[in-house]
Amino acid sequence: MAIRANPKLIDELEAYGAQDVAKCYHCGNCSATCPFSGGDTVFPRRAMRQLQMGLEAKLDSGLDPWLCYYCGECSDECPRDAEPGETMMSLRRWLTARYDWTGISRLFYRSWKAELAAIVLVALLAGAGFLAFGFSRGSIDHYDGANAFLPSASIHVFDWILAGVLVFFLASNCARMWWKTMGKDKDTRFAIGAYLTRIYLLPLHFFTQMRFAKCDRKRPWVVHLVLMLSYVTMLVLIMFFLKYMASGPQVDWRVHAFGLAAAIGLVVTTAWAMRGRMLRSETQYQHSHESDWMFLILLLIVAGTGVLQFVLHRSGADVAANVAYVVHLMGVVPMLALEVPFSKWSHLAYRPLAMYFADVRADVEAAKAKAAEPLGAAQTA
Amino acid sequence: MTYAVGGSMRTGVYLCQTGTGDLDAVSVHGVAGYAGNLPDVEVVRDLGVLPKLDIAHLTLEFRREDLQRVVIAGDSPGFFKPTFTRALALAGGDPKEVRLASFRAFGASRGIGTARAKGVLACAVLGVPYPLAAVPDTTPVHPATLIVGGGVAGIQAALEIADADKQVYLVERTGTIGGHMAMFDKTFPTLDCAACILTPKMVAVGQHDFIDLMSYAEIEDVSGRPGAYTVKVRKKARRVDVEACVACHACMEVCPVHVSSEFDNGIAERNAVYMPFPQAVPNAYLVDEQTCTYVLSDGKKCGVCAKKCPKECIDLDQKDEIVELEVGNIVLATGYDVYDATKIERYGYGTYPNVLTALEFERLTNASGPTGGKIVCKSSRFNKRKKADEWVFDADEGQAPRSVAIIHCVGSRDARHNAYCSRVCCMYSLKFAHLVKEKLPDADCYEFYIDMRAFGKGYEEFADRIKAEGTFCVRGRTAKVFESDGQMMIRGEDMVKEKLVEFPIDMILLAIGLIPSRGTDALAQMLSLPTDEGWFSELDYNSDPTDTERGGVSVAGVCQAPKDIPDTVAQASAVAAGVLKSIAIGRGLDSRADLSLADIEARAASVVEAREEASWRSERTPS
Amino acid sequence: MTFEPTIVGFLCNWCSYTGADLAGTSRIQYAPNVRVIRVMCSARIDPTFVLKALHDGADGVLICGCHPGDCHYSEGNYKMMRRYPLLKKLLADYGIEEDRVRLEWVSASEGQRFANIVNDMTERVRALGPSPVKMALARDMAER
Amino acid sequence: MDELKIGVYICNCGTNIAKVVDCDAVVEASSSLPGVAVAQPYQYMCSNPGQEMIVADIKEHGLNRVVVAACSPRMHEPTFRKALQKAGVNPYFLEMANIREQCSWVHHDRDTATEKAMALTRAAVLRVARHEPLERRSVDMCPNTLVLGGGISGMSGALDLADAGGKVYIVERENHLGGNVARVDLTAPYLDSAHDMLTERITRVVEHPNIDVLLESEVESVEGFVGNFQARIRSKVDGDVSDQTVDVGSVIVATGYKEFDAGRITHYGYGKLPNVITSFELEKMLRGGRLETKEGGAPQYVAIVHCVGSRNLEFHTYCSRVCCMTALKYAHEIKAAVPDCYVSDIYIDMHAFGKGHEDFYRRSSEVKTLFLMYEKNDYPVIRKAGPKDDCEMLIEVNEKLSGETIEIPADLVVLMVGMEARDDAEEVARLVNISCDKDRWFIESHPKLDPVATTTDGIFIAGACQYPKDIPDSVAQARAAAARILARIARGKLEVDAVFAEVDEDRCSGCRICNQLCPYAAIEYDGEKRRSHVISALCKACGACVAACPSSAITARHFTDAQIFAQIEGVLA
Repeated sequence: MAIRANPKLIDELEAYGAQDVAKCYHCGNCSATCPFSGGDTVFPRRAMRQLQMGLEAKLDSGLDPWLCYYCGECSDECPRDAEPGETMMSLRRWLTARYDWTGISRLFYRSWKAELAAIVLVALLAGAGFLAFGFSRGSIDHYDGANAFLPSASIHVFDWILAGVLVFFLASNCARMWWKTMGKDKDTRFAIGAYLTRIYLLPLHFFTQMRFAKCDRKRPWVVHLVLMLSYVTMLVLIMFFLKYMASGPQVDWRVHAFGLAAAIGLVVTTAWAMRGRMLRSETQYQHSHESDWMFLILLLIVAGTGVLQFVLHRSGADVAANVAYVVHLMGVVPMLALEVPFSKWSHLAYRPLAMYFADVRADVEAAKAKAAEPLGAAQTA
Repeated sequence: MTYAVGGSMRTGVYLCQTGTGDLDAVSVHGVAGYAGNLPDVEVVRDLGVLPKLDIAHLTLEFRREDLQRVVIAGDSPGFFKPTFTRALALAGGDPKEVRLASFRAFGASRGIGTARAKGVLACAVLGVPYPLAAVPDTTPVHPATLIVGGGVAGIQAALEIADADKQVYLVERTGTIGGHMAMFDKTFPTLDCAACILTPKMVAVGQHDFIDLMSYAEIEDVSGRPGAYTVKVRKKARRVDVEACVACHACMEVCPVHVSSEFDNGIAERNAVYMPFPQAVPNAYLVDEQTCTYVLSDGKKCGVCAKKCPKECIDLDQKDEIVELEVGNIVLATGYDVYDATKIERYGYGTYPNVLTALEFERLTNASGPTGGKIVCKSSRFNKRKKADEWVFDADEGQAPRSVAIIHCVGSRDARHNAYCSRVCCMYSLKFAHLVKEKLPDADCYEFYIDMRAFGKGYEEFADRIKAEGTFCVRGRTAKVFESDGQMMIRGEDMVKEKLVEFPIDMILLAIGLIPSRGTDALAQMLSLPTDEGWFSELDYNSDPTDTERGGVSVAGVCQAPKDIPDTVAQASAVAAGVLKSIAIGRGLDSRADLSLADIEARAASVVEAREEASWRSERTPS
Repeated sequence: MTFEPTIVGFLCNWCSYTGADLAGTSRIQYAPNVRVIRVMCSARIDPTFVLKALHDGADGVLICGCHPGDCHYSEGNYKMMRRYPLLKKLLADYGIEEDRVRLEWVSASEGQRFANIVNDMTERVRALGPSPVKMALARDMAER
Repeated sequence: MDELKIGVYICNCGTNIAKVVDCDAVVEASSSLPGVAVAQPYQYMCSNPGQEMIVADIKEHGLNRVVVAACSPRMHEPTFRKALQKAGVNPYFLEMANIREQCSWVHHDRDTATEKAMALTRAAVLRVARHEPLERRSVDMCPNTLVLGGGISGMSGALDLADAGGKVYIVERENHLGGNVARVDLTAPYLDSAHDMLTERITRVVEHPNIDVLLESEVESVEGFVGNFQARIRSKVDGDVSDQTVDVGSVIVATGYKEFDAGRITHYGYGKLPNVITSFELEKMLRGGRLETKEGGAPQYVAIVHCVGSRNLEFHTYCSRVCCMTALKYAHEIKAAVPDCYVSDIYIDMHAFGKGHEDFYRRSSEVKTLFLMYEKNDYPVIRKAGPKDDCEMLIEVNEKLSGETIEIPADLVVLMVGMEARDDAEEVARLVNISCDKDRWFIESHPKLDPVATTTDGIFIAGACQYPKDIPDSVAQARAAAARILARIARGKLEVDAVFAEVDEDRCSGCRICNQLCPYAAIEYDGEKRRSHVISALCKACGACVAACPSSAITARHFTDAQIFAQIEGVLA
């Protein structure tokens, strides 16, 4: 059955950053350069081709874009400057929008103004909320203690509520992702067993990003890994050990050791990435979608204010510390409520999932092929 | 076609640039200003680079201004024409009255840019084709002709002209004529041996009464004007008397120096005193001053060859001499060099011994090559002189490759190397595949290609035949050559099978692209000729593919753009037409660059007058 | 050891001889039994050439010219065409088998065709065995 | 006549001959033949040293006959004749044995091939013994030229010749000059105006004092021989017929091509589906500024199909060379005319090989042309779209670069029709005595050595009548033909072959059979003497008369009975 091509899709993808895909004339350099492609996975050219021809269904159910970490080698080798790396990046954005049932991420990716507006709005609301909450029951002069302005206990509760919201959206989108990429596949059925045997891959990919390590270029992997680990560490600290962090006066190094390390990790890597994007120092930094900037700036603000409020608090300037804290939260809230489920950050969930799915699929299809073999032999005989 | 006879046409001039090429060559602003003062021009708009044109808006404007003729002016205005044609048609005008003023087409390059552009625009506004107006005056022509380059193009042009009993000076940089074609084994698609086709022509040149063959010589300087050029030629010291030498090899046998042979593209060695190849014309030895011990030591060492020569025709102290030639026409046939494969690391040329360039393989497979045409892999051997191991071709020791891969478009069709297509590689790659299959029937042969450009007479059929012979044509130019435990591996994508292929390979041939030969720029400077992508620019892409901006200077063969042998030969003969024509009437055209804007305006005007007198002509021209 | 016939081929210069050359440039392999003699046009081929060839020991004679209508001399091949049946009749009277003498049209672009014709003819003549003329002459020799 | 001294030279041709034929054995065998004084092998006889060797031997051993066993005489006979001449021996004392094209290249069994080579060489030796010295005659070269076809090639050739002072007659069947280019608006890859280029050419041609343009005219016949042709031209200018005969020294055939009839490919539905059009129809639309479907709206989807009638088994195996670039041109033009239109380009291989072509290809990708690759002979299929589709038609392609079977929407389908030899190609070929290949393109005398000349001296071919070509290549070829003619005009005289027939009047019975036979009316009957005689200048040496003469009074110089008998003995001995 012939698949209907949609010449218009390529225009739609432009908004997501795929500016040069039309230039590709399919020499195959990119696939042959990429360490991930091999055997039947022709990568990234196949995705490029599907995009050129607008094979929406294929792209929609495909995992390829997630399997790329954007080391940039393909783009460097491309004889026509068709930017395969950036195209994969754009496809990831597009897929994120497709997975998201609310339509928010579609909106964000297509209009940075909307995204910015939403972030500012949520930030202001959060700010106002926390100020109101603080003044209603505490004093701005106290960072912690009995009448702390923002007592960690309450913030902790709030964090969990926020996390609940976040998980709800992210999980529902992940479910949609599963349905598109695995669930609705009629030709291949995936038994629970198949999923279970490979389940260990999920955390493995998540924490080690071992696949990225396979790229010939190591630096992007290191930066990405440090950033991700610091981020996760920080998340864990906030979700589980918040009270040990805020409470003073003595420093509880069991947590703060991690806290500081993570903070430094975040600030340094974010700064590095921003510098890179400003100077276009590396291939993967050549093209920056607005959402990339939004992500970095927000991250920098959050990390920065996080450190700041800690320093101020420890140096006894509680008022300033509280102000910094409020600003910090004004960053945290939109970050967790908007960025993580609907924008760039969602990839921390999609990518490991995709790799996990890909491996499950590989297993099942391999098994299928094996099963088919004797039959095939019989036919030829 | 209909022209405005008498009555004026309300004309609009729209300046649109595509932004390709050199934007600073023409001051668009200046041209716009000039356009305003041209007759009948009512509207002048500078729409800038790659404007987003709105047809509806244009239509309205055409209506409002009631324009009957629209002139699009720019570097390549044709790219916007359909938009304007549609708009003018919608506005109820005559779509034929959309005219182009193409700055690029008529050579508005740096320096003369703006003035030229104005002239082109003036003609377009008057509805006069620029070449019809911009006809330079004629000047007396000296009957002798200089041809630079002794490849097949130079040889063909020389013979065409000399066969009309007109004096030709053929200047060749190397020790023999024949150029690259002489190195080839077979020629596609007929597979007749290059030597069989070329050697008779070379012999004819060598014997011709009207051809003064100056081999091992270079152009030093060109002065004078079209029709009367004075050319300084440096006759490099050959150090062997061409007339006396009988090519007896005696000198070569005693020469202690061994260097890699240019003619064999480095896969074989020659001595410091050598003959490029057995059928060389002139069939005489020469001494390579770069490597000759005697020359390098200022006569202190060696010099045995001179003593050994039975005819005593070697003079190792011979000095270069400068000769001056008076010529009327100059034909450039300087040909090409090949792209430097080491610039593309991923193919491992220079790293892996059995990655060869096309020219190296031509010599390897050639009956007169180092292995007598036997296709073998390089084998390692200890070089006593260099005291080091080296990889060499050895007909006896060398293993026959079990598999050969040919990689297309090496250095061509690539933004990082040469953006252009080198035109000949697809076909010679197919030829290689045939030669491999013919000599090693059991060897696997792969072609990694992007587009199989088999466009000439009998080429498509040739391509089919090669596929039928069992060569695997893999759609997808490969990306990587590497080594895994001692075995060379190739990795590429087979798009039709939709899979990555990675397999061991014994020999890899790089279908290397063509680049302008060394010294092309210098020559262009000397003659103040424009070039594009390094190749000499022809006067008019379509209607004048062999003449140039400079009167009396024409281009033949690959130095104008990559070409295969049939096209080169045809073009070389075409050049002769221009030359013979000018000699026949004793006058030739001056340089177009010498025409002032005023001249062009005047000539364009007179063309219009002539046309109005003779409007009967219109029915003879297409409508 | 199988009998290897010797066949004399008369080829016109413009089509058939060029066609035979094309077979060469295209490296099309065929039986080595035909010895080609070039004439300007098939019209030049005098029946006596054929008789002479048979008399001198040819086991077969192949005549090739341009396809009807393609003749470089506009109609030379038609002349051969008209001459041929008479020649065949004469040969038949001499008791020379049908397949020993053959007229074919081969154009300048038909290298493959030429090769096929040569192979086919060689096969047939081989099947026929040595030419009766040759045998007869041999016998005469023996008797004397 | 002093005693025979034959020199026999066996060429190895590198290994071309030596690898199959035991050249030394051939030398051995031939050295014992009657009259052979020298027999030698050599690497490349055609090379300078090879020829020098012959010259030296002639001087040294006083050779008076030479046999060269090497490649086909069609390749090097002139070369070696020159060598003999150089050594002061009549060039017709040469005979070549074709042991490459007709031996080493077509056999691989060394023994039989060697045996055959020996036989052929022997035949040559016996033949050359009976050669006679012949003198080439030189005839006047008429400076006028006849050009068949008033297209870009014809006009370009004509202008060079006319500028040089020669008279040129351009015979054009249509009522205007310009040929197929006149149907084109812009030229790839720079989108320059074809119209302006043509106007320039036409104006110069029409205004040229040395050019006679004969519109609505056809050449009825071309008599005579190189340097001295008489062409009868019939003009039918609006109804009234007028004949004239012109004397010309050379003829340039530049009759061009005709477009492939798209109707022949049934499954493209040309002629049935209203919005399937040919490239030339699109060209018209674009020129008129009206790019519309038959329904009158601007198309949203346009599909361009390459290689229509080219590169397939069914119609033409060859590539039409210009269609790819023209298709890219259309992609640009359509985008410019209808900016929000989606163009897909369905191709096999993108032949963007010329100057500026690849860059043009890149640009058309940049304007988002969707390129789809299909396999040769696996045609895309065009069908009417369903009611709920947003397009007129759907094209099904087995797309190679994705491995998928794709359906492309299209409101307008443009068929890139290939080039085809004109219907009257064979007629024209017969008119001027040249030959056509399997596709009815005119055959050049050699694709590399001599791409403009033909097998008939004085007749040249230029442009797309030889094989599909773009404008620059056509112009180059036309000027190349002009060059060849100019060289001859400059010389004023030219040599014609010494090979022709002669009547021995003593033996001629005056039966006049030969008179009717000669296709060139070269044999005249002398009523008084009641004898026939040959006008050597008109004789093209076919030998028809020789074979037909009942009293064998006619001899074909260089193809005498004696010589051919000798050859027969040679191959059979």
